[in-house]
Amino acid sequence: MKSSYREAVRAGIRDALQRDPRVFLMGEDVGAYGGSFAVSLGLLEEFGPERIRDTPLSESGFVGAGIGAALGGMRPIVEIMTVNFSLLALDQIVNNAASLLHMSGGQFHVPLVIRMTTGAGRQLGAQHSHSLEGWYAHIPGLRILVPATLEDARGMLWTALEDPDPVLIFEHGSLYNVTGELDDGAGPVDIDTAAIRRPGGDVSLITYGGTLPAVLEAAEQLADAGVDAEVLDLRTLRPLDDDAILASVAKTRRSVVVDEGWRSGGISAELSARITENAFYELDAPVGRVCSAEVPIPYARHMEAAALPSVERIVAAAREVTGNGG
Amino acid sequence: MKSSYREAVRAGIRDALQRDPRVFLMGEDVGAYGGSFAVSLGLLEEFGPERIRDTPLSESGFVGAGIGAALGGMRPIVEIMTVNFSLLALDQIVNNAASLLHMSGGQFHVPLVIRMTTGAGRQLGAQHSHSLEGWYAHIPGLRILVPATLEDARGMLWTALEDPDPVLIFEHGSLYNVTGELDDGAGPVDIDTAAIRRPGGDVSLITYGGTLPAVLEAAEQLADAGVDAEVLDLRTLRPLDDDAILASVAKTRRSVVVDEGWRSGGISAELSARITENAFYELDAPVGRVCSAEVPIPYARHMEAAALPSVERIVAAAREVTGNGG
Amino acid sequence: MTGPLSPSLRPRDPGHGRHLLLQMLRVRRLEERCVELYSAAKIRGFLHVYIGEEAVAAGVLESLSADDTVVATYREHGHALLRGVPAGAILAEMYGRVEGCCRGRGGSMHLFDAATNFYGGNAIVAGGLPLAVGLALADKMSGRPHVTVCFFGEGAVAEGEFHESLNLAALWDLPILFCCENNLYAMGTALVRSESQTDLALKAASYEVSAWAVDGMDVLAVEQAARTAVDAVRSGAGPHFLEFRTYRFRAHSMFDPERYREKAEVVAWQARDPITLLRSSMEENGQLTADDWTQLQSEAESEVAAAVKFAESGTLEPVEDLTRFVYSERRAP
Amino acid sequence: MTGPLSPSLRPRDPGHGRHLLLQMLRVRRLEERCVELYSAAKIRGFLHVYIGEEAVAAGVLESLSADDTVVATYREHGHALLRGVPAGAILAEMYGRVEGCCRGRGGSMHLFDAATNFYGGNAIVAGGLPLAVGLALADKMSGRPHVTVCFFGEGAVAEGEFHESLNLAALWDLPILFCCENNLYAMGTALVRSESQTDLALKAASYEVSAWAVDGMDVLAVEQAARTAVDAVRSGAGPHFLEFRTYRFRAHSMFDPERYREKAEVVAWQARDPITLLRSSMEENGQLTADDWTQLQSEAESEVAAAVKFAESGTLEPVEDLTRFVYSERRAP
Ligand SMILES: Cc1ncc(C[n+]2csc(CCOP(=O)(O)OP(=O)(O)O)c2C)c(N)n1
Ligand SMILES: Cc1ncc(C[n+]2csc(CCOP(=O)(O)OP(=O)(O)O)c2C)c(N)n1
Ligand SMILES: [Mg+2]
Ligand SMILES: [Mg+2]
Repeated sequence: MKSSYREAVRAGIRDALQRDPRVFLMGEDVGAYGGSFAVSLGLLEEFGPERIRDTPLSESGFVGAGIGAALGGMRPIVEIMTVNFSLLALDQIVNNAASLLHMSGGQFHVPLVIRMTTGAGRQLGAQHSHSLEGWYAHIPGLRILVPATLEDARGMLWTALEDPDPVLIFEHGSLYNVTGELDDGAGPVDIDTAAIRRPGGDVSLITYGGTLPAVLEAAEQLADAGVDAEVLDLRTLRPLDDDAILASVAKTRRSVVVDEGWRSGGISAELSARITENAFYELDAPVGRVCSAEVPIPYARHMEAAALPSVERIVAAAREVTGNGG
Repeated sequence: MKSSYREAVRAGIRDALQRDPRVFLMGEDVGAYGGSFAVSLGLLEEFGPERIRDTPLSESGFVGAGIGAALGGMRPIVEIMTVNFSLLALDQIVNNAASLLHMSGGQFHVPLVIRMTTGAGRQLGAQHSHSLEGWYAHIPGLRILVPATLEDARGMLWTALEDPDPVLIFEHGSLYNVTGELDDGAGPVDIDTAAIRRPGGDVSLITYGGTLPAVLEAAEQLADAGVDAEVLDLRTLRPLDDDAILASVAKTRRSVVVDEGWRSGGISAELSARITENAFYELDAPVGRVCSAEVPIPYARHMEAAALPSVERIVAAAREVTGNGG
Repeated sequence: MTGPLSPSLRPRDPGHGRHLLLQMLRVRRLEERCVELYSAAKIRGFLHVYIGEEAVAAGVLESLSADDTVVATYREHGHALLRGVPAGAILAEMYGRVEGCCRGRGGSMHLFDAATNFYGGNAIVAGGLPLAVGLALADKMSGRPHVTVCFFGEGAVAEGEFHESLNLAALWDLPILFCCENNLYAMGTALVRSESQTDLALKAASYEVSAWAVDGMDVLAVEQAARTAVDAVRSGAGPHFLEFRTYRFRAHSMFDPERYREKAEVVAWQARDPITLLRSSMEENGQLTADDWTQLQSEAESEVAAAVKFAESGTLEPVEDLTRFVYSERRAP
Repeated sequence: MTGPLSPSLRPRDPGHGRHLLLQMLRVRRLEERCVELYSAAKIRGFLHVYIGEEAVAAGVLESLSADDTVVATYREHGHALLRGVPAGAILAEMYGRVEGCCRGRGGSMHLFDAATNFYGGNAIVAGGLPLAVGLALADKMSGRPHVTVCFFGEGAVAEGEFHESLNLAALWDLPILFCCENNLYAMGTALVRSESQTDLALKAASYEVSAWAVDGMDVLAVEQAARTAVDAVRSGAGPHFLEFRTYRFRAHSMFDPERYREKAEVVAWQARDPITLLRSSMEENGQLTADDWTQLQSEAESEVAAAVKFAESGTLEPVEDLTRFVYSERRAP
C-alpha cells in the first residue's frame, strides 16, 4: 500500500485509539483544524472530541495534564505542535514526567507519549527550526524516539504506548510528505535497537530521523567514489543502542555522525565520546561529525541550506575519515 | 581580606550597582527576604527596591522582562533562584535572548546577565539538584560562565555585564560557604580563557565550578600515588577555550573530564569529542569521563553521594587513563 | 482576614470535634518533632513545616473519600499524614531510609503514596497544578466519581501554570478542587507584592470557576466549605476554588531568618492558632474536658514517638539500587 | 460583536479620514501581494496575513509617537509598515534578501527595525509579552515618557506568559498598552473552546489593569480608544488593555484549509470590512470623492509595486556571514 509518512503516523494513532480505550490524543488544533501538519486529519470525525481533544495554547498546562492523565490510568498521546514550543513545557517534562518514578521510589509510572514535529529546512526561521531531540536525550527517565521510515512512523507509537515510562517521539517536518510502500498490516516495531539501513564495510554513517534520506543519498555517491558506507539509523536516542553502534564501528573502524542539531553538546558529541571510549584502540580515525552550524537558523533559503547538514558535507566528511580525498 | 564565595558574589553585584546606574538586580526574594542563599543580603537597604527588585513567582515573565529591559538600554542582572526553576523560563532564554541578535540581522543585542544557583550535594532531591549548565552550553547565542573561585565569583559579573550578549552565570550551591583570601580591590576578570589551577604533566583533569575542589583534592591524592595531574578550570562552558584545553592535553596526552551533569549528552561528551577530533593521534588513551549517575538525584545522603562525582572516582579514572592501576 | 476574630466553633458533636482536634494535633506534633530532628541533623535538605496551617489540611481531607486524589506541595507532611500515610513512613522518608514512603529518595519535599492516592510532594511551585488537572481529566474520561484536590500556596498564583490549569479545568469542566493555602507570604514576598489583585477568590472566579474565601484558622469552617465544594465537584458542578486564609507560624524553611515580617504580626496570628481556637470553644461549650485534652495530646505524642522510633531503626537502601526506577522494571499493565 | 453593525464613521476632517483609509489600504495591498508572491514561491516559510484586521494596527499606531515602542507577533507586516518600516525592506525580508529589514534572516514572522523601535515579530505565541513588559520597565526606570504597545492574538491569552506579564505590568505600574487582537480564532480553535471566560477585557481587569473592548472594524473607534489609553498610560496611569474585536478574512496561514469555520461566517464579517466601512461613511458624508478613492488606491498600489521591484532586485547575504551576529561584533556601549 502506498503511504506517506504523515499517513503512517495517522494510521499509528488510529490503531492505538482503536486498540485501547484509554488512549486519547490531545494538543493544539489536533481536532477541528485537522492537525497543523494534517497528521490527525479526520480523526475528530472518527473518534469524537473527547478522544481527539483540542487544547488552548497552554503547553505547560496540557503537557502536565497529560502526565496527570497518565498517572490516572489513561494512555495519552500529547501532541506539541512543534519542538520549538516544547520549551514552554520543559519543567513538566523534566521535573514531573522524567522524575516521578524514581523520586517516588518506584510507585508512580508515567505511561505518556509526547509527539512533536522537529527540525528545519522549510524556511521557518530561528524560532521554528530547532532540532532538540538530541538535547532531550540528556534527561534520564525519558525515552527518545526518532522515526525515520514509514514502518517506524506507524509502528513506534504503539510500542511507546505500551511502555510504562514517558516516551517522546520526534517527527521531522520534512518527512511528512515522503511516500513509499507500507504493508497494510504494518504493526508495532521494537524501540530498542538501531537499524542498518545500508550495509557497508568502509565507514559507518550514523544518523536518525530527518537526515536519514540525505545520508542514504551520500552513501550512494560515496559508493560511486569507491567508498562502501554503512548507514546506521539510531531510531532511539535514549537509550542509545550501544551494541549496534559499536558493532558497526568495529567493522568499519571509521565513522561519521550526522545530526541536524547544533554541534556543541549535541547527540553527535555523545556518540563520538562513546565510540571513542569503547573502541579507541580499534579506530583508524577520529569520529567525524556533520551537524548544523551553531546559529539560530536563518530564514533565507541559501543561508538555511548553508546551516544544515547537506549531502555534500556528509560525503566530504566520510571521505576525510576514510582518507579518500576524492 | 577574608571572604566567602557568597560575599564575593555580593561584592560583585555591589560593584556593578555602584558603577553603572543602568544595572539592577531582579528575582524572587532578592530583596526583603535577603536572597534565598543570602547572596543579596543588605543590598535592598543599600540600593532600594527599584534596583533590588523582588519579583513574584513568574520565571518566564521576569526573565522575559529582563530581556526586554536589556533591549531597552538597562543592564539587568536577573537572578533565577536555582537552575531547576530556569526550565520555566527556557523559551524566553532560547527563543528570545539567544536568538534576537541573529534573527534581527544584528540590530538588537541583549546585554542581560542571568545568575542562578546550580548543582546537588545538599540532599535537596530530584527537583532541586540539577546541574544543567552544560546543557545550556548547547545553545548558540548564550555565553555560559561557571565561576569556581572567589576571584571569579566577584570578577566575572562585571565583565559579563559589559558583554553585549546574554550571559548566564551558574553558581554552585556548595561553593557559597567556601572562604578564602580575596584582594579587597579584586576587580573584573576575563571570561574568555580557561585557567590552570594546578600544573602537571601526566594527565589533564578538566573541570569547572562545583567540582573543582574535589578535583584539586584528587590531584593531591594522585600526586601521592606518583601521578602528576594538571587541573584545568574551564571557567566558561560556551564558548569553550579550545586552545587551553588542547594545549594541556598536548602536554599530558591523557585526560579526564569531571562534570556534575549527567553523562550522556553532557558537556563532558563535547569535551571528549573535541579533544579526540583535534588530538586523536597524540592521545595515549581515550578521554575519561566522571559525571553524575544518570538518575534523578535522590534525597538520601548515601544515595546522593553515590550519584555524584567523588574524589575516589576521579582518582580511579585518572589512574585508569594513566595506566597507574594503584 | 475573613470571619470574626473569635468564631464560636461548635462541632456537630463532641466526637467530631475531638477527631478534628486530634488530626490537627497529630500534624502539629509531627512538625514540631521534624524541626527538632532537623536541628539534630537527622533530617536534611529543605524542610518546610505546616505549623499554624493545620486546620486547612485537617478540614479539607476530612471531606474526601478513599478513592479521591490528593496533590500537594513541598509543605506536605501534614497532608500526607492526614491522608493516611503512616507517620513512620513519613519520618523514615525524611531520615532517608528505605522504609520511607519513597524509599528515602524523595525526602521532605517529595512524599508520595500510591496506597492513598497521594501524588506528592512537588518542589516546583505550581508544578502540581497541571498534574492535578490531568488526574481529574482521567477520572472524568473514565467515568469515575472521584474528586482531585490540589493544594498550593498563594505564591503559586503568579505562575503561568496556575493560569493554564484553571482555564483547562474550567473549559473541560473537571472534577477538581483547587485549595489555595494563602498564608500571606511566598518565602519573603508578601501577597501584596506578588499580586496586583490580592483577592484570590476573585481572581479564580475570572476563570468562571466557583470560588470563595474561607477562614483557614477555623477548622470547622474549612471542613464545611470543603465538604460543600467537594460535594458540588463530585456531583458534576465542575471545578471549584477555595482560598484558605491562614498563616505559617514558623519560618518558611529552616534557612529563613524571617527578615520580611514583624514579630508582632506573627504573635497576632498565633492568637488565632487553629488548635487553640477549637480547643477553647469546645471547652467553653463543654465538649472537651481536661482529660480529653490530655488524652488527645498523648495520643498524638505517642504516634510521633513511635514514628521516630520506626525511622531511627530504619535501614538504608542498597547503593546498588541507585539506578533502579529511572525506568520501570515491568511493561505497563 | 461590539458596536452597531454599521457605525457611522465620521473622521474629524476629510484629511484625517483619507489618511486612515490610506494606511489601511497600504496594508491591504501589501498583504494581497504577499499572498500572490507566496503562491509564486517568491516568499516561503509561514505567511500570516492581516487582511480584515487593518483597522487595529492603523488606529493604534496612529496614536503613538516616534519614541514609543512596538512589539508584535508573526502576523505583523501591517504593524511594521504602519510603524514606518519601508515596504521595500519588508518585502525584501520575505524574499530573503540582504536588503530586508533583517538581512533576510528573519522572514515574514521576524520583522525587526531598530530605527522605528519595532521589536518584532515573534513566532512564539505570547512570547512578546514579557519582552514588552521589560521594555516598559526600562522606560519607567529611566524616566522616559514612552509607551510600549504590545500586540497579540486572543489565543495568547491562554498562555501562562499572558498571566505573568499582566500581573508584572500591573504590580510595577508600567507604561504599557496591551492590544489584544481578538479575531475569534487561534488557528482553528475558536475562542469559546480556548477560554472559559470569553470576555477578555473582563479577564484583563482581574489583574487590576484598566481594560475595555473596542469594535476592531471601526478604525475611528480603534484610534479613539487607543489614543485615550495611550494618553492615560503616558500620563502615568499604569498599564491598559484593549480588546479589539476583529476578524481575519483569510486563512490562518498559507497552509490552512479552514475546516473550522463556515464560509457564511466569513462573509458576514466581510460585510464589516474596515476599509469599506470607512470608505462608505466618508462617501455618504461627502468626505470622499470617487477621485479621492482612486487616488488613494493608486498611491497604495504604487508603493507596493515599488516595494516588489525593490525586493526583486535585492541581493543575497554572503553565505560567509552565516555565523555573524550569533554574538555581537562590538562591546556594549
Ligand atoms: C518554580 C519555583 N520557583 C521558586 C521556587 C522557590 N520557592 C520555594 S517555596 C517558595 C515560596 C512559595 O510560596 P507559596 O506558594 O505561597 O507557598 P508557601 O511556602 O507559603 O506554603 C519559593 C519561591 C520553587 N520551589 N519553584
Ligand atoms: C507557543 C506556541 N504554540 C503554538 C504555536 C503555533 N501557532 C502559531 S499561531 C497560532 C494561533 C495563535 O492565535 P492567536 O493568538 O489568536 O493569533 P492570530 O493568529 O489569530 O492572529 C498557533 C497555535 C506557536 N507559534 N507558539
Ligand atoms: Mg504562601
Ligand atoms: Mg486569533
